[in-house]
Amino acid sequence: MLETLAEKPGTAAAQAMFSLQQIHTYYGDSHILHGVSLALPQGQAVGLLGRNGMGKTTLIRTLMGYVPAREGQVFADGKNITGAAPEKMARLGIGYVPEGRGVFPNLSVKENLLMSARAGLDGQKNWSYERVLETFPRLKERLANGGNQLSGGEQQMVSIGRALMTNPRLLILDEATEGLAPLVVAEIWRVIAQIRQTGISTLIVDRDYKKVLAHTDHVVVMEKGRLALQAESAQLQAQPEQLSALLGV
Amino acid sequence: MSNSSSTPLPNTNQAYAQAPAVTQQSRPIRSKSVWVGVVLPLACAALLAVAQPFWSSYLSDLIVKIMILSIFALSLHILVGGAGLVSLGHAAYFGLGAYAAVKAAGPDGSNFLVMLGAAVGASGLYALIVGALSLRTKGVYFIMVTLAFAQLAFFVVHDVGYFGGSDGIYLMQRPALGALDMESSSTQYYVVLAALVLVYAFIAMLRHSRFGHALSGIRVNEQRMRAAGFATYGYKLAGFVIAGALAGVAGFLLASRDAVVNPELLAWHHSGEVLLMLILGGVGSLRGAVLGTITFVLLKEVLSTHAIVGNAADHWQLSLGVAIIVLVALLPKGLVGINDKWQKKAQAQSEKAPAATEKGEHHG
Amino acid sequence: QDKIKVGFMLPFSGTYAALGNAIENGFRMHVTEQGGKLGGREIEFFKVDDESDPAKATDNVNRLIKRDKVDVIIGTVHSGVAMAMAKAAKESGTVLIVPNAGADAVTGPMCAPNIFRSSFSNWQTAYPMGVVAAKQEGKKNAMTITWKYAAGEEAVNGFKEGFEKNGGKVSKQLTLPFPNVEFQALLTEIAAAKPDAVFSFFAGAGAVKFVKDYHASGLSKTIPLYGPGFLTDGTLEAQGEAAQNMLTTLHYADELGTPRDTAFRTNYAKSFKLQPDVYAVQGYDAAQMLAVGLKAAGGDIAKKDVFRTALEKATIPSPRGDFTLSKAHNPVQDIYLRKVSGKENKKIGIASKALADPARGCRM
Amino acid sequence: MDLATFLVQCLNSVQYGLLLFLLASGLTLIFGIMGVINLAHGSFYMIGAYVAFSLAPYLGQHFITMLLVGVLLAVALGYLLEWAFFSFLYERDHLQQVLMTYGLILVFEGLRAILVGNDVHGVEKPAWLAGSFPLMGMMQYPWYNVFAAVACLVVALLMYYTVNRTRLGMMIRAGASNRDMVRGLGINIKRLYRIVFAVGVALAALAGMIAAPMSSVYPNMGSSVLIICFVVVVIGGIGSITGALIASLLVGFVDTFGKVFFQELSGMSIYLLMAIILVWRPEGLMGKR
Amino acid sequence: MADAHNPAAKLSVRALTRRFGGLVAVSHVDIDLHEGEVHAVIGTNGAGKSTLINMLSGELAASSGSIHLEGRDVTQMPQPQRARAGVGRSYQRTTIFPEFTVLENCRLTAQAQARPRPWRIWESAQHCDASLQRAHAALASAGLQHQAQTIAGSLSHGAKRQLEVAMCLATEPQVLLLDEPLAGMGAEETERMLTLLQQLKQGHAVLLVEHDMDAVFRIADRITVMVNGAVVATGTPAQIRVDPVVRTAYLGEEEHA
Ligand SMILES: Nc1ncnc2c1ncn2[C@@H]1O[C@H](COP(=O)(O)OP(=O)(O)OP(=O)(O)O)[C@@H](O)[C@H]1O
Ligand SMILES: Nc1ncnc2c1ncn2[C@@H]1O[C@H](COP(=O)(O)OP(=O)(O)OP(=O)(O)O)[C@@H](O)[C@H]1O
Ligand SMILES: [Mg+2]
Ligand SMILES: [Mg+2]
Repeated sequence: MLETLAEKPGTAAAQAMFSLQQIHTYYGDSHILHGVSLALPQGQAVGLLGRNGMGKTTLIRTLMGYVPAREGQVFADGKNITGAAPEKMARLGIGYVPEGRGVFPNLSVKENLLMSARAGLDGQKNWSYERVLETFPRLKERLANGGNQLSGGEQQMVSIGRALMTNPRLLILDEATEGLAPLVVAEIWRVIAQIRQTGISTLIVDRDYKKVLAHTDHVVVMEKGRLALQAESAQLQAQPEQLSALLGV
Repeated sequence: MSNSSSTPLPNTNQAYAQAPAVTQQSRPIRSKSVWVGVVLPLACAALLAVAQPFWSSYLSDLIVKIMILSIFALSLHILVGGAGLVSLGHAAYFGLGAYAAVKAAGPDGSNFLVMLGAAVGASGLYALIVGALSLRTKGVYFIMVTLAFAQLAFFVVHDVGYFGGSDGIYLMQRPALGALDMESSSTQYYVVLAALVLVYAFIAMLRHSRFGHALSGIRVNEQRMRAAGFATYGYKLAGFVIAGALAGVAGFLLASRDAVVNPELLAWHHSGEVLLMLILGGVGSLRGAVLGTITFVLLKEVLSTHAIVGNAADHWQLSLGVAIIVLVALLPKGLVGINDKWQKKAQAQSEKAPAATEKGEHHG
Repeated sequence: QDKIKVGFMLPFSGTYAALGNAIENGFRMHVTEQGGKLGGREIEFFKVDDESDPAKATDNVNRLIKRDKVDVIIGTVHSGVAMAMAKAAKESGTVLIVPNAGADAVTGPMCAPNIFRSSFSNWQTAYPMGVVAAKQEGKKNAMTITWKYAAGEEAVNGFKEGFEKNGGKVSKQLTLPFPNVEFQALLTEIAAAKPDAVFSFFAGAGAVKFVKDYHASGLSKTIPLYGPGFLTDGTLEAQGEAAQNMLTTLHYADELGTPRDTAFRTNYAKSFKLQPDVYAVQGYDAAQMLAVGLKAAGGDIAKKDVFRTALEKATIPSPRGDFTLSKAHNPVQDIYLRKVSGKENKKIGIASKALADPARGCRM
Repeated sequence: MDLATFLVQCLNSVQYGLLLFLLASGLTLIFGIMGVINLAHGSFYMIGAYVAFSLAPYLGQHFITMLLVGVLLAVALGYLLEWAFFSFLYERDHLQQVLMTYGLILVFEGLRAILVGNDVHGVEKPAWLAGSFPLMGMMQYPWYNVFAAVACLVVALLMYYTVNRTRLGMMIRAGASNRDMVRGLGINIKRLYRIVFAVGVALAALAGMIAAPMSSVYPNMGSSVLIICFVVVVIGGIGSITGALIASLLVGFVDTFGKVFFQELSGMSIYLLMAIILVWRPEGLMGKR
Repeated sequence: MADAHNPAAKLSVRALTRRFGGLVAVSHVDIDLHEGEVHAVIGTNGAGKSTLINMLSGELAASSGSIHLEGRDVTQMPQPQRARAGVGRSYQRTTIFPEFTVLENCRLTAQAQARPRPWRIWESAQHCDASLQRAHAALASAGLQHQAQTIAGSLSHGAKRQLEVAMCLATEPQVLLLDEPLAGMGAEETERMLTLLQQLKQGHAVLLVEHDMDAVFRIADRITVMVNGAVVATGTPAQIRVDPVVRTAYLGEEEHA
């Protein structure tokens, strides 16, 4: 079961939509990621768990091309695209909801959403402006507010909506439920489930590990920049002891 | 909450900055080693003092000019490097200091202290007024308000008859205090050197004090400072007035060296020039301010001297421009950045080869 | 024997750069004509770009005095800079010949035994225009317009003195801040007030724009525009149609027709591939003055008194016509009345014969 | 002042104000929206004027063609400049841009002196715009000034539409606040900004070309324009095109009437205006609070 | 609701209202914060919780209504002064000094309260014992002591959130206004923070805005629920848990009962 996720190039991993091979990432002199490999296959939901500061965000930023990997490769559809810039990665079909939202303060809600609108790689336009607003009705009342005139939760919705507007095939959610009211969180998990059903892959980082397990096919747990555990979500749901040790719950 | 993003300068409000926070511009508060912070500047000053008799009168003059401009740049550093307040009107305080000094001088026998007092008082007072009003604004708006008030001062000095109009006024007699007579160029040299040392020491002390740290805090994140209980307006205003008054000191020194003042001293491009010196040196440290001043003045001096660069001197603007562009391209942190880079390299080397610890002592 | 060191302190960059070049060319041409020697001594040149910035004037002039140790300084165009130079020259005793800057004070309160001028005083070029406007042209009611700075005010006052002494009346004096070139508002004021004549003092690009705007507004059809020659000197190519038939006064004109001037003009055009202008003449004459002094002192410029008395007694054979120096060392010269015709300022008469500046405030 | 004069002065104010907007429009893009502190803006204006002067002998009578050619040249220049001198500066302290643009000013001035010399030049107005119409007694008003004002309005409208109404404009503004996020959404911010910068340069150059026949072409002509452009952009509120337009008109009025009524101290009028407005509204007239 | 301020409360708020243009972000809110109590404010996104905290801490002016701190009217008091009078806050969006070390972040906020006055410019800040002690204590409480010398900007998101709270603690406030302190924290840190809050409530009044319902129901002594700017319910956790309005408007039909 572990092999499905971290394999040698040429095998299943290379066929995966996106995959990372033996990644080493540094911030300046500090070595953050130590040889991480991860495959994100088409149509699969992957959860990324780990305590604070273990390198989850760094892994995502490496995949997105924000931080260069000093060693290792990145593949998309079997092609080596190591060193691709973030805009390239996004164009390859990644919708990115960063930690801390990254809403544009000087753009209105409407503009925040519209600016990224784009058809997906295969030309599909499942997510339109209207559909995003239907998904987050709260935003309808705030369309003219600037990004800096929103409550924290509203910003989170904008951020997710904006990523969906790019019609991605992989949605990366880095702590997307942070600061959201329970009802909204439930709604977001519902949306995630919905997204998952439409065949969009997801990579989810969230502190609510139970929800992550419930909404993913696989789970990867990080510890100090290494993959400490990879397993099928269903299995871990049944036997959470392994997780408890790694997450400190 | 203000919108930090649409005001490109300076980056005070961190509320929306979640991108990698540690960038090249980060300036952690850290204590420099005693060597770099105290011994080196003092050694330089001592060297300058001892060497004076050997300078030609031209060199001595050039050094005096650099020292005066250094004081000027250091005073601006309190604002730019300290509190993150970029002022584009600092020449106004410099010029007002010079004018006040000349106006306070008697026709015969000008008292050093009276003139100095007038300079500090006038520029400090104007800084108080301008600061009180302009500190309501932030970022580029602050830059422009300070510019506006500087231009007001410029036009008053330029257009009001009392100040002698566009051609300026003369100082009939350079200031003196007992045996200390600024008519003598070596006295000038030592007085200016002493002033530089004092100002440098004062600002260094200020930076390390709680007041200085509070200013740094305001530079990085004023919102948080207020939430913690700092009346930031008062801190900034105090910084502004101190900076203005010290610029007045520089102005006084200039007036007593040149014995002539004119409105051009207050012109905005001089405010711009001193800011450039600061940026060139690197706004992170006091050494940067002095280093930037020296480099800027010397670059221009060298590039416009026929004896050195031949006929290229006719196009000194071009070569100076190219030099500046090259420096910007190569030195992301200004001139002090080189020093830091060397230190890091030296550190890395000494770590790799622990035997060669002796070599670690590289300083720019 | 060493070479005589001549330092040019002129604007080689910025708005007045063309003037600086013309002055240098004129000076060098005379030296070349004399076989590279003046008063039997070879000449070595030094150059400093004064940037037309009075605030840097003291430093710039000290580069020549202290660094290059020049014997003579030739400079400059900008009055404020010239004033600071005069101060430095007075203190160091270096001979200064001013080849343009017309500030009345240079040969007024600032006059000194070692300071000479080969050009004019602002008063001198404007006063005759007032006389002509009142007497010859029969104007009764005039308005003046100029930048609010010393040179402009001096010129306007000169005009007013000449105009009112001869029965005219200056009804209103308009000014606008230097170097603002938005004239429309003031032109409207002129149109509303309907004077008989307008006298204006602008130079360079400002002169071009003013003359053009004045013409475009249709005022030139009914209200003649007068000015000192700078309004149309070196700018006719740019002013084109707008300047035609304007009357100005100056100590020089294109095509004076004298053999001396013709020779000068041909030689200049040949040497520099440029048409000479009044600035070139002033540079040329600065060299002539230096030659006269040096010759009398036997090539020894240290003989200041000999140098000075020789100049005070001399008649300089200038392309503009002979001139002598007044007690205050300003040229006593004919001021021509000129009319623009095509691309030339044609002399149509003499507005004032052997006019001397009143040298108010000079004690020497 | 009688009513007729007053009205003419108002016309003068509006005309000057609109010209100012044309001058400031490029700066509104580069500085106001992209957030690059561009001291070299005045140099681009100067380059435009010199381009007009150089092209005039060949295209003088095809004025519009001349403007087009000039704008294209300026876009190319801007594109190159951004690539060579600015692309690596965005990640750095904003103050470094100040230093860089200052260096560029010096270089442009130096090159200008070498290439075209230091003389003052004039550029002829195109024949079809050379006339004028009568106004108030003996005064006339040149058609060319009207043309310049109209050109300004067109530019203002186009810019307003592009920046505030199109997706391109949204991307540009988003890029000013968070470059990384924009990239993460699949937008090539480098190319986008290169183009915006080029357009900003072209606008400045266009202003220079249009202004050339009205004023003249001379060394350092950019430096006096620079400050006033900054004043306009800042009074209006950074990033707001409407604000810049209002500010231009306001400055036009204050400058015009300042010269008429307060001659003695009219130099400080616009700075006084700026000081008052910013002390009253610290984020400019149309700035976001 | 009563109009009079509760004199027993540390911080007492009556009819507090804030408008943004046409929007009433906070509408006639009454709240009393008592020493020894953790008072949670929960509510939908955009309900006005942060706006409430902004008004209480003085960052935003109230449109109307009044705030009393220990019986004193502080409605008009500027933020810094209010902070020195004992109102401390943390931010929902991390608001730290990213360029400084973690220790320096805390030392700096502690310095605001420390006595000998700042104009004694000959004294070094880095050796200011009073503020250093507070800073170290705050770091220890927040569990950041191991990272004291790290540059704050290079902390992970969760650690930044810890620092956010530590900086508030370093000012030793009487009234703590915590805006989602648990957001972004891992399970372990959450646990530590809850323990810390338990300790802190002795001698402090704590206002806690939080979306983590498990935590809120575990630790809160009193809960206020806001929806669209208005308070819809106030009561003990037990009361709130079963309040039908709250369940539909905020909690949802999940298993919080
Ligand atoms: N810009 C940076 N410079 C230096 N170090 C950094 C930087 N950003 C993060 N780090 C360090 O890298 C490590 C991993 O950080 P990362 O943000 O990837 O953790 P995380 O797993 O996402 O944690 P969290 O759950 O708190 O978000 C941490 O130790 C952090 O201190
Ligand atoms: N500066 C502002 N201008 C206009 N509206 C604003 C401003 N700040 C906040 N708002 C609006 O006021 C409302 C309350 O915002 P607030 O931040 O207080 O919500 P909150 O309860 O903290 O929500 P969350 O739980 O999502 O953080 C929101 O609808 C928000 O859009
Ligand atoms: Mg993270
Ligand atoms: Mg909130």
